[in-house]
Amino acid sequence: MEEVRADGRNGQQLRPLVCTRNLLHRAHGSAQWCQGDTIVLAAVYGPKAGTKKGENPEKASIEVIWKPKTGQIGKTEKQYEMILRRTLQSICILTIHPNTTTSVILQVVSDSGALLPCAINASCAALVDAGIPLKHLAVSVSCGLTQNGSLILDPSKVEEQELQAFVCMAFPNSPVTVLPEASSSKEGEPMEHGIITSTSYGSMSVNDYLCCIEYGRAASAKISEFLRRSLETEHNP
Amino acid sequence: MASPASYALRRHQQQRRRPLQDDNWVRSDGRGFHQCRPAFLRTGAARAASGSAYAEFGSTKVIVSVFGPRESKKAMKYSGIGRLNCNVNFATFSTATRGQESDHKDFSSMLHKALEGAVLLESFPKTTVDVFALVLESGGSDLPAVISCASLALADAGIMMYDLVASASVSCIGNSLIIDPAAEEEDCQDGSLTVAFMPSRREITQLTLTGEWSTGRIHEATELCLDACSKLGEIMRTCLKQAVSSST
Amino acid sequence: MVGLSAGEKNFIRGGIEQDLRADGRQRQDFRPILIETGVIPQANGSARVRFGATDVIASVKAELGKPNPLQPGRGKVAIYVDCSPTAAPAFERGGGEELSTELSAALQKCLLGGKSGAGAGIDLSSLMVLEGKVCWDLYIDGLVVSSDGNLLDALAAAIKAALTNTGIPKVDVGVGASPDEQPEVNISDEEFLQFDTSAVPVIITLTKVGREYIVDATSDEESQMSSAVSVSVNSHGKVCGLIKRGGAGLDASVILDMVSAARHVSQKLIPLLDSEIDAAEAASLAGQGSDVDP
Amino acid sequence: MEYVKLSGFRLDGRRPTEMRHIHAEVGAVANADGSASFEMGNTKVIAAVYGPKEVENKGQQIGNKALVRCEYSMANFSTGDRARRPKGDRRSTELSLVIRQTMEACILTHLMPRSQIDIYVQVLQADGGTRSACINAATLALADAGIPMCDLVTSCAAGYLNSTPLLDLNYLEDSAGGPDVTVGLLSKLDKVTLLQMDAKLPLDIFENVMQLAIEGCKAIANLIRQVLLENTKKLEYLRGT
Amino acid sequence: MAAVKEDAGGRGGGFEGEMEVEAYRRLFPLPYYERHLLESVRPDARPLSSARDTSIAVGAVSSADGSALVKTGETTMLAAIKLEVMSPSQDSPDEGSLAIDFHMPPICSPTVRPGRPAELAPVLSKQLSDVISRSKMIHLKELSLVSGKAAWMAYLDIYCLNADGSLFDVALLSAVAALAHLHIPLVSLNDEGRIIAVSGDPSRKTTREVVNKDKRKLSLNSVPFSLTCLLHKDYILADPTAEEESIMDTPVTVVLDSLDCLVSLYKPGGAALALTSSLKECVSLTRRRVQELRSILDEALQSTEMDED
Repeated sequence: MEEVRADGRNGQQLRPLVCTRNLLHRAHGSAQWCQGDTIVLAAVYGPKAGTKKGENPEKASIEVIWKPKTGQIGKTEKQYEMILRRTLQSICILTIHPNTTTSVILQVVSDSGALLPCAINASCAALVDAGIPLKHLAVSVSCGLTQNGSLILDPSKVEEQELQAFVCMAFPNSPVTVLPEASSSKEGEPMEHGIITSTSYGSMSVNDYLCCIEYGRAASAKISEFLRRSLETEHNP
Repeated sequence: MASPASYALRRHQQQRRRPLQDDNWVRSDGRGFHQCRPAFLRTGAARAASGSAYAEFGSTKVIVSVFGPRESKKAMKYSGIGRLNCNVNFATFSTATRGQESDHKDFSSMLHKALEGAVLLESFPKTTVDVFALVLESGGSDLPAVISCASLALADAGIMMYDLVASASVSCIGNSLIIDPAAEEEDCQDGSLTVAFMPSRREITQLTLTGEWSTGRIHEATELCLDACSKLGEIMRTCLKQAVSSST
Repeated sequence: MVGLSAGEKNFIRGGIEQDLRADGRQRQDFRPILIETGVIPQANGSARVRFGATDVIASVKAELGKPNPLQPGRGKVAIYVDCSPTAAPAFERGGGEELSTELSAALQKCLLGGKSGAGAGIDLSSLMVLEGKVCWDLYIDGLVVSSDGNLLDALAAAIKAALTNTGIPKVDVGVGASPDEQPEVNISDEEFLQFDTSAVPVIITLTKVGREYIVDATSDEESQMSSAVSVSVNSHGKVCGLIKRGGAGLDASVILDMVSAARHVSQKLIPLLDSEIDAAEAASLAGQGSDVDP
Repeated sequence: MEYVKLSGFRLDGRRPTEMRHIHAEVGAVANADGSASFEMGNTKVIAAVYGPKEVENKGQQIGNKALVRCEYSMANFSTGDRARRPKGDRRSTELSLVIRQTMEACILTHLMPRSQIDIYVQVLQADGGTRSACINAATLALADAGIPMCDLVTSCAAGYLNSTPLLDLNYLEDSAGGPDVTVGLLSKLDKVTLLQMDAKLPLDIFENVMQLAIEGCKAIANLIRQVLLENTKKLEYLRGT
Repeated sequence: MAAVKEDAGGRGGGFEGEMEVEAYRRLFPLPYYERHLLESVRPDARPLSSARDTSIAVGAVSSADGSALVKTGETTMLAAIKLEVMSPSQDSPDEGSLAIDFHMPPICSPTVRPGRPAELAPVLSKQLSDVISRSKMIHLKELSLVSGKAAWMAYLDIYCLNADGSLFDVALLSAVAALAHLHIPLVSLNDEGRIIAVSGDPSRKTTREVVNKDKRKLSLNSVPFSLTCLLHKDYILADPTAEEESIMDTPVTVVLDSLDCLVSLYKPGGAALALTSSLKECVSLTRRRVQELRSILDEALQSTEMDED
């Protein structure tokens, strides 16, 4: 399985991660997430009073606005907005600020693969930066199945085009908890193994998919460790 | 997604104008000049709505949903009587050529005018009843089909009306008046007359006419339409009765 | 819309019943009609028509285009109406859109005849330059500057006047071009073809208030209507289009009655409009002349 | 291209500091509270004023002064090439804003708290200088509506082509791409309320051009005053006093 | 069904117990559902793991080249394909093109109003075109007419006529059925290089050569079918209705093709986390559903073919 990829990584290696927070001064929280050459900037405004018509006023509402690097908003961007909104809704504690709206604005700075995972990570960091109450963090990673059947993590844009199938997933962070192990697990699977979000394209066998999830889970532990460290350091400058 | 420029096939030999001197030409579907296409009506086509109806007149197929009475849009000012909001859309595949469906912008306001005289707007003050129509297949006489179907949907939704509204149109081709024209007949018509009619009250709620007509011809065509509307009204009534008897 | 008190409403209804309307007119009287032609020099033809406080402008622009392949021998005409917010604050920010489409559709129905082109007020075959290749596209734009009821009739009159005022440049088609190529055309700067507008119908809207119907209703009167019927009549007394404009249902006999009333009114209105248009044309020609003089 | 001929005349036969023929009239729209039409050569605009009246959208109400709103629209036939223009494109939004700000500066808004004044300008024909024409028409319409103002604001444009400052550019001169200075002036107070220029111009020349535009504004102010005076006299006569 | 309701509503006691079932359902939707789930039944009397009845009618729109009307429970979708001719792109001179659009007209749901398109429509549109293109169900080469000159541009429009949950599943099924029903007209090339239709009448000799004699139907390989499940606590509800979707908000959509390959697994967020065990459960539910849908589709296609013969 071990093969060297175009950029010198092996199958389970991620691209270098950089997370910077609090870049924007007008926003209530902001973060920039770089994963290799993919850079996404997220800004959080709110919670502002009131929800849109049709939303449940007993809960906080989250609104996501996706700004592509160039051009107009199309169907892809709308889909990203929807996935992000639902993902963020699931990690926020919506009952704390009922009848408010929190806006998350994402600006794609550069796209070289794994755009959606990058955006999920960036917006999660920005939510922390804005002090929005969260149940847990969400860490996201992508995994691809190459034509010759091997799995690669965090494919770059060039690799993405060659893939047979492609999975993008988000997990809760690995908890550092004082509670006994049992409370957060279910049927022998710890809570952080649960998938918040998964999208996949291209045909593959179910087993391949489950392997992707395994790979992703392992990588997400690393990313969540990275995210935690970067959040801690910047909180005590 | 930039779709490349494409063109539609020309399917049927475009039916050019028929010899008009000859009054004995036969309609393409073999009907008599004063014979309507068979109508198929059914209520409750879309359960998500307060009321709905589906209508099929030959190859013309429309579906209408009625929502409300419900809260008016915020921008609307206070109104002591209810509002009737009509909207007609065409499916992209409804017409012979894709992209032709947009030349029916005024259908929404025509539908509104045909219905507003029949609906008791004062029975739902401050609120809006939305009537949304989608033409699935445009096979001629679309507007009359939409109007008749919409009034059926309103009845299905339990909106108070003075009477059902049945609608029919007549095309004038050469010297002949033909009722309930199909699409290709509409394409070569010299004039047309569309009537929306409340059969029990015997009142016309909407009447439009294009082309050059003498008063006598108008009279003749109107009679033809009214007759067709009365018959259609009967069919609509039976359809409603059936819906009620089958549900209980 | 102006809010009317119960007393005012009564006054308007009562006046109409007694054949003496609020402004002193009888039921079948028009307001004074003012016509000015050539108001938009950049257009091929234009006119401004005032019915009392109702004020509309129509302009005609002609552009060379390609005929519809299904009707190779004819030019194309498009009618658009725009409601300026100057006429009513309700028209701002696209608020007049609905009314605009309604008026445009009504004018198209009344002026352009049936789908086959029979009974059209504008002779489309006269717009043809070279069959199947080149034709004139007429863009008729209406603009409502001030609105005090009866917009449709005023717009139709303005379009008739603007068409009379229209000069279409004479076109020479270059010969010898192969059949598939678009031929070269030469548009003359000096020679213009005048339009024959004798067939262009007028529109008469009969507004039903109470049991009576009136012509040329003001917006106050329109607010009291139960329904209205717009009839387009040409100089031969033939009906070229009819639209019932909303409101309550009417008996078929009432509508036919209104049609004959409209035809009756048209016998007075058409000559009146024609003479007003001729006078306006003469005045605009004289105006042009005086500009050159000094 | 030669915009000023050797003989010193411009393309349309005017001298460099000559304005186009101006015609102004009060009362172009019968139903409005105040209205006016203003023509500068081939440029022709109508303005209508509605108000002061109750604020329609309560959220916009201002407690201590009047809310002034403005919408600029162009007729389909206003330019040489016929185009169906969408409502609220960038250019008309910008112009609406410029006109609104200019008029707001001269209306005594503090006299009419919690009320709203709508100004609508409609361009019938555009041949350069629509911005100025709209402001002039709006001023007349406001005066006709009897809205209290500190002064009449008038506007005029000037440009600089072929090393000559030119007053009141027409469309041809405007589209030459040279500098175009639009000035809005409160003539009695001698205060500039609007100044727009979109090109590079040496400072000393700019002053000359601006001065020219100001002179133009003053001339228009005189004319507008005359029109208003005549209109008032007419009204007085009609009242029979 | 009525008995179940009585039972569920009646056992609460106190304030809730005295309420009418319908009022209880509206005021406390979640407890109402949870009580049903305890009994392993849903308010519409379905067991948790079964989907609603599905019917397919192909050829519903005569003005289109291929069409299908699909109903699953109350959710109704109408898909139709119109073929137009285009010149293929430089990069792929012998490939046609398929453009998929999903519409939610205002008639389908009280939440959609004219002028304001539904939020969901573009998202589903994207999802459908992704799934259909990635599943390689269609060979775009089959849509070619004259290499480098002309190819079919297939416009597949799917209209939602009534939205009552599991929109993606029904939309995909209707798209697949419409593609299976697609009849490609006989065409030939005329002198001007344009494609023209050839009348199907064999008695009339055509002077021109028919370009696509043996390409009248698309050969569909690996047809994708999908099932949406809701995750709620430990329960998995297959084929949810709109009401269920609004109360329990964690959908998982599994798309499997006829070769049992996973084409897409789509879980956009949601309150519940999906554990591997529940994913496996969803996949096996989908497998069962795929068998059902395949036979329903085959039946529908066969019956129309018999009609046409």
